Amino acid sequence: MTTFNDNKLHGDPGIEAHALHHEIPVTSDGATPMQRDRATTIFEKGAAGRRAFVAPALDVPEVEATKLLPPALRRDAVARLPEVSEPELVRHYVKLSRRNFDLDTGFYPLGSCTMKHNPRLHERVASLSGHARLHPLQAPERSQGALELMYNLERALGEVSGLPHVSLQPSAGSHGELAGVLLTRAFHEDRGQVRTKVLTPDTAHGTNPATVTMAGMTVVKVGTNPDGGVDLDDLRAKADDTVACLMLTNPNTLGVFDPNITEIAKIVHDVGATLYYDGANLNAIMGKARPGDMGFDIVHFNLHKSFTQPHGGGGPGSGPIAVSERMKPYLMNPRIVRADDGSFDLDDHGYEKSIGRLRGFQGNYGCFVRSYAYICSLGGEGLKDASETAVLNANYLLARLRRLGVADQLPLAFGVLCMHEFVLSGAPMKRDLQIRTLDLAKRLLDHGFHPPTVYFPLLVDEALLIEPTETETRETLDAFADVLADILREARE
Amino acid sequence: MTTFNDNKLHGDPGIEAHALHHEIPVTSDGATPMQRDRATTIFEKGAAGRRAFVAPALDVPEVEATKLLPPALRRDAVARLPEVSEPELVRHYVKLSRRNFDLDTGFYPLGSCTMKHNPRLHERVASLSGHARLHPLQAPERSQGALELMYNLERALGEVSGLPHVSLQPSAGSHGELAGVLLTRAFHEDRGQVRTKVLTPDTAHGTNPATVTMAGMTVVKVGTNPDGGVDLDDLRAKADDTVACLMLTNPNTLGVFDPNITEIAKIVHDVGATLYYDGANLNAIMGKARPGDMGFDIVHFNLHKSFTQPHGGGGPGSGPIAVSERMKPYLMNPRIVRADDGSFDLDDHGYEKSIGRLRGFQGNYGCFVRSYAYICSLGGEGLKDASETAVLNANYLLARLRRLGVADQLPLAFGVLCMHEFVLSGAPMKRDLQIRTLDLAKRLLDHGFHPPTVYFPLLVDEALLIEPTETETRETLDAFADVLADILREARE
Amino acid sequence: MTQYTAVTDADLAEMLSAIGVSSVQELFDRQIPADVRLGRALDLPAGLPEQEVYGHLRELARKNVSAEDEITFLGAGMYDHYVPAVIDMLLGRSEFLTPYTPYQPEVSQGNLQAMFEYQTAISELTGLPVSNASVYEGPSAVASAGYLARLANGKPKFIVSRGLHPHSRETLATYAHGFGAEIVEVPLKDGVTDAAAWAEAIDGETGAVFFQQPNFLGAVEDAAALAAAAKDSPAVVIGQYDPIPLGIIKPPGECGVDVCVGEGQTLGNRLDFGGPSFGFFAATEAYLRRMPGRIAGETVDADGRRGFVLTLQTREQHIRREKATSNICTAQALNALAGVVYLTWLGKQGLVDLGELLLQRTHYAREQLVALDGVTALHDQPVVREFAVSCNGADVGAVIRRCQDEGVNPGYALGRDYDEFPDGLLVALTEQRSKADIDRLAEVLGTAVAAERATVGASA
Amino acid sequence: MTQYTAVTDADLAEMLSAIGVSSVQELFDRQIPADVRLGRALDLPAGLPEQEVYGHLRELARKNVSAEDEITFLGAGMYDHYVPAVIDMLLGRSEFLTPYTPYQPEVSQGNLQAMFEYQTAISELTGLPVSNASVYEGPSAVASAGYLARLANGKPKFIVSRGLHPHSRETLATYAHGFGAEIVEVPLKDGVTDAAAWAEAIDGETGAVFFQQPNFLGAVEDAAALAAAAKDSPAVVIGQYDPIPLGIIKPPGECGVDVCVGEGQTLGNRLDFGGPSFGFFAATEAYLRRMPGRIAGETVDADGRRGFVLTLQTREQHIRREKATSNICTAQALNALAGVVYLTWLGKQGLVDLGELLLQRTHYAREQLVALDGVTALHDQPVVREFAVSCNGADVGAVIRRCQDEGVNPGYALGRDYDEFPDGLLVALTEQRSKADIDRLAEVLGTAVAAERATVGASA
Ligand SMILES: Cc1ncc(COP(=O)(O)O)c(C=O)c1O
Ligand SMILES: Cc1ncc(COP(=O)(O)O)c(C=O)c1O
Repeated sequence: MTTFNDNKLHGDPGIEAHALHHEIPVTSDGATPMQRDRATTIFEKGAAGRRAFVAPALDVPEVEATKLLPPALRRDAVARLPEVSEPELVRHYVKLSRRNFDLDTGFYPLGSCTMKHNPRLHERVASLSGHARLHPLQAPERSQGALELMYNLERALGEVSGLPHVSLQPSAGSHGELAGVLLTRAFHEDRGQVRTKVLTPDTAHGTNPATVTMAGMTVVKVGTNPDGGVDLDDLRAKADDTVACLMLTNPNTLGVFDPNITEIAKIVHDVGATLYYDGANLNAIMGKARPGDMGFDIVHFNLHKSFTQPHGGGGPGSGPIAVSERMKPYLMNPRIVRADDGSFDLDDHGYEKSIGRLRGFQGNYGCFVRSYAYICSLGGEGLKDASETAVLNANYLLARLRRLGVADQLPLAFGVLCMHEFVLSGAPMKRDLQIRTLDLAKRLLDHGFHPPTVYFPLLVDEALLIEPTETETRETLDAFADVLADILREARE
Repeated sequence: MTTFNDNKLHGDPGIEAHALHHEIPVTSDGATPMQRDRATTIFEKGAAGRRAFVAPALDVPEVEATKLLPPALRRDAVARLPEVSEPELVRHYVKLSRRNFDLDTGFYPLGSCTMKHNPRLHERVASLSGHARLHPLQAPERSQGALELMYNLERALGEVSGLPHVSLQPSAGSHGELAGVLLTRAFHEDRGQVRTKVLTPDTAHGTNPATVTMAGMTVVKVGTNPDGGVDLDDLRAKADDTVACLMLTNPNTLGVFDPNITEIAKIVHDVGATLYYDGANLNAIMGKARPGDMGFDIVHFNLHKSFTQPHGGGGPGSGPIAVSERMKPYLMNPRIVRADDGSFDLDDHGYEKSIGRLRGFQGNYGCFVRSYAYICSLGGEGLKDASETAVLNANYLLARLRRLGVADQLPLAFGVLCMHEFVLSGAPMKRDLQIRTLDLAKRLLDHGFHPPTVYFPLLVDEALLIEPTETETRETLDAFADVLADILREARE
Repeated sequence: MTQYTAVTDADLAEMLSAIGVSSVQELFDRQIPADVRLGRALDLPAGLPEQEVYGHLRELARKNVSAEDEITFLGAGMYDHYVPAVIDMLLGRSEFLTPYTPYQPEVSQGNLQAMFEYQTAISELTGLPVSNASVYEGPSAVASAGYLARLANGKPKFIVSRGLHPHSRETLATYAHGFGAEIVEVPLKDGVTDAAAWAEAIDGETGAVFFQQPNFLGAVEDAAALAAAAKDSPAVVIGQYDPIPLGIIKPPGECGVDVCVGEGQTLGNRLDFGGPSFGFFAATEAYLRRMPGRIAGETVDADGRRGFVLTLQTREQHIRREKATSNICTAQALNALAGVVYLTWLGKQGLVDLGELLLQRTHYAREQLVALDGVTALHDQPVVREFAVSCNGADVGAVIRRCQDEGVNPGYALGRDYDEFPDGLLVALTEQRSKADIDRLAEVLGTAVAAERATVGASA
Repeated sequence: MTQYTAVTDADLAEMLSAIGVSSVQELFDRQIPADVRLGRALDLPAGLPEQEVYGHLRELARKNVSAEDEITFLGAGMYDHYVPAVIDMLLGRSEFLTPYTPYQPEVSQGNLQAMFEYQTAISELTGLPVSNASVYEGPSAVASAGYLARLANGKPKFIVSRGLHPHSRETLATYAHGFGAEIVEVPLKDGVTDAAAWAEAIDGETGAVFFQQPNFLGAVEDAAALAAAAKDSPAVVIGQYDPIPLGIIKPPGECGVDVCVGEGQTLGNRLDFGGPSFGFFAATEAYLRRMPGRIAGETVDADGRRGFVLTLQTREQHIRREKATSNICTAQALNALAGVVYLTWLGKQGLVDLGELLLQRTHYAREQLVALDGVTALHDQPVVREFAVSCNGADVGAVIRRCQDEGVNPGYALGRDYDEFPDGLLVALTEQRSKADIDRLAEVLGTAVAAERATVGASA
C-alpha cells in the first residue's frame, strides 16, 4: 500500500455541517420522481415536430417524387419513430446507461463469460477511419492493412490453439460451433459417410446441443464422472461409427480440466469422428496447453471472452475457428492468402471443398482489430500471464472462501483445485439456511458486486459458477469473499 | 406526444415476483460497503509494483545515467505516485465520475453559467488528429487549417458582437476581462493619461472587481436602480476624467437588460472612459442586439457559455475579446492575418501598440474548434433561435412559477419579464416558512435537479438565480416548477 | 504481471500460501497432464507498449483506402451513411460497452429498456408486430429465417429470388445444407424477380420464399405481388429489407411478408470492413414463438413498478438446448443500440426526409451516368438508393481501378456475382454523396469508360 | 427550432399564452430599446447538417500537418507525448465533461476528489506541500506567481532568467505592467542562467526571481544555487518546471523554490495547437493563503463520512471580489483531471522509467546531431528531453523547411526569440521518438544543412 500523501487541506468552516454525499432517497414505495421517469421509453418522450437530425439540402434538380417511386410501392402511414431534440436523446440514453451494472464500475465474476478488463486502447484503434470506415468490398489492393491484420490474427490464433488453419468469419461462439459442426458434416460426406450423432457432455453449454440440431444432427448426451470429467465408460459405450463428433469444453464449465483428454481423443478418433473444442474457456490455458496438442480437430474462439472484446450488453462477439489439416479443405470462403511478394488477397475459392459462407463479408472485423491489439499488447508472455493469473485468482478466491467457512454451505462441486473458474453448490445453503442461490445473487448486488452465473451448469444443484478473471486485484477477491461470508452469517443470524 | 407503440411483450411468468429496479440501499449510517470505498483516493489503492504503463524499450546505446545527469541535480526520493494496474485505474475514475451530477443526466439551471447542451459532434471534430495533435509552433504554411478556423471564428464573433477586431487568446472570461482592462490602460496611456478607477455595478460578477485590482486599478461601485439597471445618478456622480472604464453585464446578473444603455454609454464616453461588456450573458441577445451597437468598446465572450464548450467541472474555458476600432492597436499579439492569396499567417507584431501576450501560444484552440463547429451547425438563424428560446424558456418558467403560487414565497427580485435568466428572492420564504435558499437547493437534489445559483447576485437577499437555457424542453421546465411548488407545499405542511 | 493484471510479488506469495501450492506452475501441473502441456513459449511477437500498438494499428489503417479517403459509391449491402457523434459517445460509455447479456434484470434495466425500444422501432419500421433484440447480421439473418420456416412447416423447398444478396443466398445454402432444405433460384427479369417464374416455382412443398427489397440491383420489387404469389402455399414469406428506404417504401407488414430480416449496418453502425453490425428480425405474431434470439418484454415488478425483462426464454438455447429455435447466444446488442439511437436521431420525419433525398439523388445520379458515352441503364425499375448500369462491354474491374486512381470509387462490379451482367456496375448513394460528388463521378467514370474502350479497341 | 432546441409550434403557443405575450419578439421588444435592437439577420453562413460540419472541420484538419503526419522533434513548451486511451474515455464521460465548477459538493464528490488527488500528485511531483486545482496554462501561471509575489511582499522588481520561456517572459511583462512591477532580465551563459549576473541583480527590492527548469535551451539549471542566491532577499523564488523530467530531476521543494508553476500539457493533454491544457501551481505552506484559484480539501461531513470540498474560498473572487488573490474563476479542471489520470497511469516507477528513457534518447540524439557536418552543440549542459544545436550560420528556417519536406520536423528555430542564437535549433524528444526516428532526423538534417550551406556558398 502506498503511504498516503498528507496534503490534507480542510474544508472551510461550516461546510461540514452538511452531508457531503447525496443519495437519491429510496422512498417507501420505491419511486421518487426521478425514478418514475426512468422506465419511460423514448417513444413516450418528445413532441411532434422535434428532431435531432438536420437533413442535407436537396442539391439536385427536384423531380416529382411519385414519378420516381409510384404510389403503389410507397409507404402510406409514417413509421412512428421518436420525435426528440438532440439534448433529449442524449439525456434519455445517458440516464438509461446508468441503470446498468458494468465492468468498469464493479466486480463481475460471471462464470463462463470471462469478464476481463476491456482496454480502451482497443476502442481507439478500432475507431481509426482506416479501419472504421473501410468498406468490406473495397478492392484487396486498397485494403492491404485490413487483410494483413486478419492474416496476422489468424496466425496468432493458430499458434495459441495449436491448430494452424483459421477462419475468422463466425460472428460469435455459437456461430463458430455451427461452422464446426457443418465442417464435420462436410468431412464425413466427403468420405461418403452420413453420420448424424454428436456427443455432448451434460456439462455442455446450451449452444452446443442447439447447434447440433440446427446443423441437422442429433444430440447424444455423455455423462460426467465424479471428478467432473467425461464419463469414459459412457463415452466408449456411445462412440461408434454413427458418431460424427464429440463437442467438448476443456476446462469444462465446472472449471475442471479433463485429465483423460488424450484417451478421450483416442476413443473419438478411433471411431472416425471429429473432436470439437468449445473455446469459451480458453482463458484458462493460453500458453499453457493447446487444443491442437490434445487432439482436437476444430476449436472456436470467443474473442469477446479470452481476447477481451467488450460484451456490449449481449454482443457484438466474434467466434473464429481454427482447424487441423484434415478439416482445412472445408473451411469457409473467402480465404485470406499471402502472396510471395508479401501482399494479401481474398480468395473466394481458397478452400476447395468449402462449406460456403456463414454470413456476409469477412466477419466482425471491428472485433478483430481489438483482439489483435490485445495480442500485440501482451505478446505470448502476456497471454500466458493472463491465463496463469486467471487460474491463480480463481484458486485464491476458492481458498479464501474455504478459509472463511463459506465452503461449508457452499462447497466446491467437483475437485480440489480449479482452473480459471469454479462451481459451488448451493444445496447445503438452501437446506441449512433456507436461502437459495438466487437470493444470494440479489444480496450481492446490495454490496456492489455482480453475481456469478447462477443455475448453470445444470447438473449442479443450486449452482454458482464463479470466474474472477485475471484482471481483478487480490483486494477485490478478498472483499468479495468477505461479503459472501457476511451474507451467510446474516442468514444464519 | 407520440402514440406509444404497443409492441408489448410480457415477461416470463414468475419473473415479476422480483423487484426489477435495484437501488443500493441507504443504510442507517449512510454507508454501505460500496459507499465506503467511494471516498478512498487513488493513493490509498493499489500495491507496490503495480503499473498501467509499459515503458518503451531502451533502443539507444545505454550510457551511465549519472554521467548524463550528475547526482547533485538528481532526485533522491521517488515521487509517491499511485501504483495501480490499468483496470484499477479505470474503475477508480469511472466510479468517481458517477458521483457527479452532470448535464447529460439532468436539468442544471445554474444562473449565469449557461448550462446548455454540449453537442458531441464537437468532441468528435476536436479529436481529429489534424487538430488535436497539431503543435502550436508548427509553421503557418503547415497549419493553414487551424489559422483559417481561427480567422473564421474571429469574424463570426465580430459579427455577433458588433465589434470587428477579435483576439482569441484569453483562456476564460476572467482572462478576457484582464485583457480588456489592460487594453483600457494602454488606451489611456497612449493618450498620456493615467486613469485608475473602474466603475462596476454592485450586481457585477466577482471576477470584474478582482480583475480590476489585478490590473493595478481601483474599483468604484455603482448602484442599482429599482428596476435592476444601473443607477444613472450614481453613475453620473462617479463618472469623471479619472475613470478609465465602466464594466457592465447586459443583461446583467439579474437577468435585466438595462434600457438606459445608450445613455450609459454616452455618460461613459463623454468622460473619455471605455465601456466594457462582460459577455457571460451573451446567450440572451445573439442575433437580437449587439454590444458594439450599444456603444461598448470591448467585449469578452465565454465560449464555454454562449458557444457551448463543455464546462469540464471547472474548465477549460475560452474568453476571446472583441473590440472597437479605437481599441484595436492594443490587442494581444500574435495576430492572425489573411493574405490576398487567401493564405493565413500569424503576425507577432500584428498590433502595433499591443499590450503583449496573456499566455503561451494562440489560446485554447481545442475550444475554438468546438465553438466554431457550433456556429457552423447553427448559422446566424440558429444562434438567434438559441437566444430567443433561452429568453422564452426563462419567461415561461417564471410564468409557471407565478401560476403555481411559488412566486408568493419566491418573488421575482426585479422587473416583470426577464431575459435569459431571472432572480428570485428567498426572503419571504425564509420569513414565512423558515427555510433558506440553501435548504431548497438541497431538496432539489432529491428530485434529481441541480439547484440554481444561490446567494448570487449579492444584492438580493437569499437569491436564487435561475437560467434554464434554450436546450431544455417545456416538460422539464414544467417538472421543475412543479417540484419547486411541491417543496414549498411540503415546507408549509 | 502486465498492465492488465495486479499480482505483485507480495500478493503472489500470500496467494500461493493461501492456496497451499508452491508456484503457479504447480496449479497447472496438478491439473493438466504433462503430455498435453505446452513445453515452450508461444511463438508470438513480444508485447508492446500502448503507443507502439497504437502506431502499428495506425500503420495498418493507413494501408487501407477508407470512405474517408475517397468519394465512394460502393454499396452492395453496406453503405457509407453518416454515423452521428452521439452514437460514439453513448456506445463508448462503460455502462453500455462492458456489461454481459442482461441476465440480472435488476441491474440491467438500461440494456433491457434499450432492447425494448429497439424492438419497438423495428416493428414501426417494418410494420410487423414482433421483433427480437438482434441477430448477427443480414445474410445469416436470412438463413435463420429459413431455419424458422423449417421448424414451422417442415417443407423442404426454398424458393429464392436471384435478386437476393449473393451473400444471403450463399449463407442460406450453407445453413440449409445442414438443416436440410433444397434451394431453387428464380431468375431476374428486367431487373426484378421474374414474376411468372416465381409463381410457378412455388408449390405445396415450398417451405419459404425469399426476396430482397430493394433487390441487389437496386430495383424496388413489387413485394406485395411476390408475397401474394405464395399465399396459397405453406411457404413463409421472407423479405430481406434495407431499412433506410423504409421511410418511403411500403413496409413489409403491409405487403404480406411474414418475416422481415435485414442488415442493420445502415442504422448508425460503421462500415468496419464488414462488421460488427446487426441483423434485425421481425415477424408476424404467428411466428413469435419461433423467433431466434433474445426478446425483451415489458412487465410490472413485485413493487408494482414498470420494468423490462428478457421474455419467452423457453425458445432459447440456454433453457431448451437441443430443442431451441436457434443456437444464438451472444448477438449484437451494442450495434442494435446504435440502431435505435440512430432511428431516434433521424426521428419520424427524418427517416422520410432521408428517403426522399436519396430518391432524388439516386435518380439524378442514374440520369448523369446513363448520359455518358458507353454507359447504359441495366434496368429501368424504380430505384431509391442504388442502381445498376452496364459499361457496354468494358472491363469493369479496370474501369473501377481507373476511377479509384482519380479518388472516386464508382461502385461494385456486378460480374463478380452475376455472370449475366459481366459489365454491370452497381452504384450506391448515401446522404454523404452530394450533387458535386455525383458530378465528379460522372466525369471520372466517363473518362475511365472511354479510356477502357479505347484500350480494348486498340488491343482488339 | 433547431436540433438543439425543443419548442414545437404547439409548445410555443402554450408558452406564449402562459407568459401573456403574443410573440417571442415581444419579449425582446419590451426589454430592449428599439435603437439597440439588431434590425437584420446576422451576417453568418447558414447552419449546416452535422455531416457537413464534420466534413468542413475535417477538411480544415487536413490542411494542418500534425504530429500524426510527420516525425516531429518540435517542443519548446509543448511536447508530443503519447496520451493513453483511458484519458479519452474518462474525459469523454458526461459526468466529467459537462458539470460546472463543483459548487454543490453533495453532487460533485467525483470532481472534488479528483481535484484533491490531482493536488496530491502535484505536491508529490514538486515536493511542495500545497497545490491548487489548476490555473490556465504555463506562461500565465508564471505571471500569476508574479502577482502572488506582488501581494506577498510588494517589492517592485522581478528578476527573470533569459532561460525562462519567451512566452512566460512576455506574459509576465504584460501582467506586471498592470499590477506594477519592473522586470530585469538576466542573460544566459554557457546555456544556463549566468550565476554571477543573477546574484548581482537580486537585492532588497526584489519581489520575485524566475527561472525555468530545464530552461528554454533544454539545459538543466542548478536550481538550488539559483534559489540560494535569493535567500537573503525578500524575493519569492519562482520556478517554471517541466513536470515530465521530475521523475529524475531534483524536485523544486528540495531546492528552495517557493512557488513552482508549469505547463501541464505534457501530463496527458493533447497538443491541440496550444490549448486547452492546464497550468499547475504549487507552493510552500507560507503562500497557501495567497494561492490563486480553487483548492479542494478533505473534510468529514455531518454524518461523519469523509468527503471533499472547495476550501480556503475566502481567497477567491466570488467571495472577496476586489480583494481576491486572483481573478481566476473557470480554470482547467478537465485538463487537470487528465493530468492526474496520466500520472496514475505512469505510476511511481513509470515516471522514473520515462525520465531515464528520455535522458538516454536525448543524449543519443545530441550525439548524432553534433556529429553532423555543420552542426555543433549550442551548449554542453546536461539535457534531459530537449537540447539546442547551432547550424553554423545556415538559415535555420530554410533547414527546417527542407527537413519538413522530407517528413521530419527537426525542431524550433531559436532565432525567433533569441537574437544571440540566430542559427540555433531546439530539438525535443518524447517517448514517441524512437532511435529509428532519431537516426532519420540525423540523416535528413545532415542533408538539409549541407544543402543550405551549399546554397549560401553559391549565392555568396
Ligand atoms: C461454454 C460456452 N460455450 C459457448 C458459448 C457461446 O458463445 P457465444 O455467446 O459467443 O455464442 C458460451 C457463451 O456463453 C459458453 O460459455
Ligand atoms: C457574469 C460573469 N462574468 C464573468 C464570469 C467569469 O468567467 P470565467 O469563469 O470564464 O472566468 C462569469 C462566470 O461565472 C460570469 O457569470
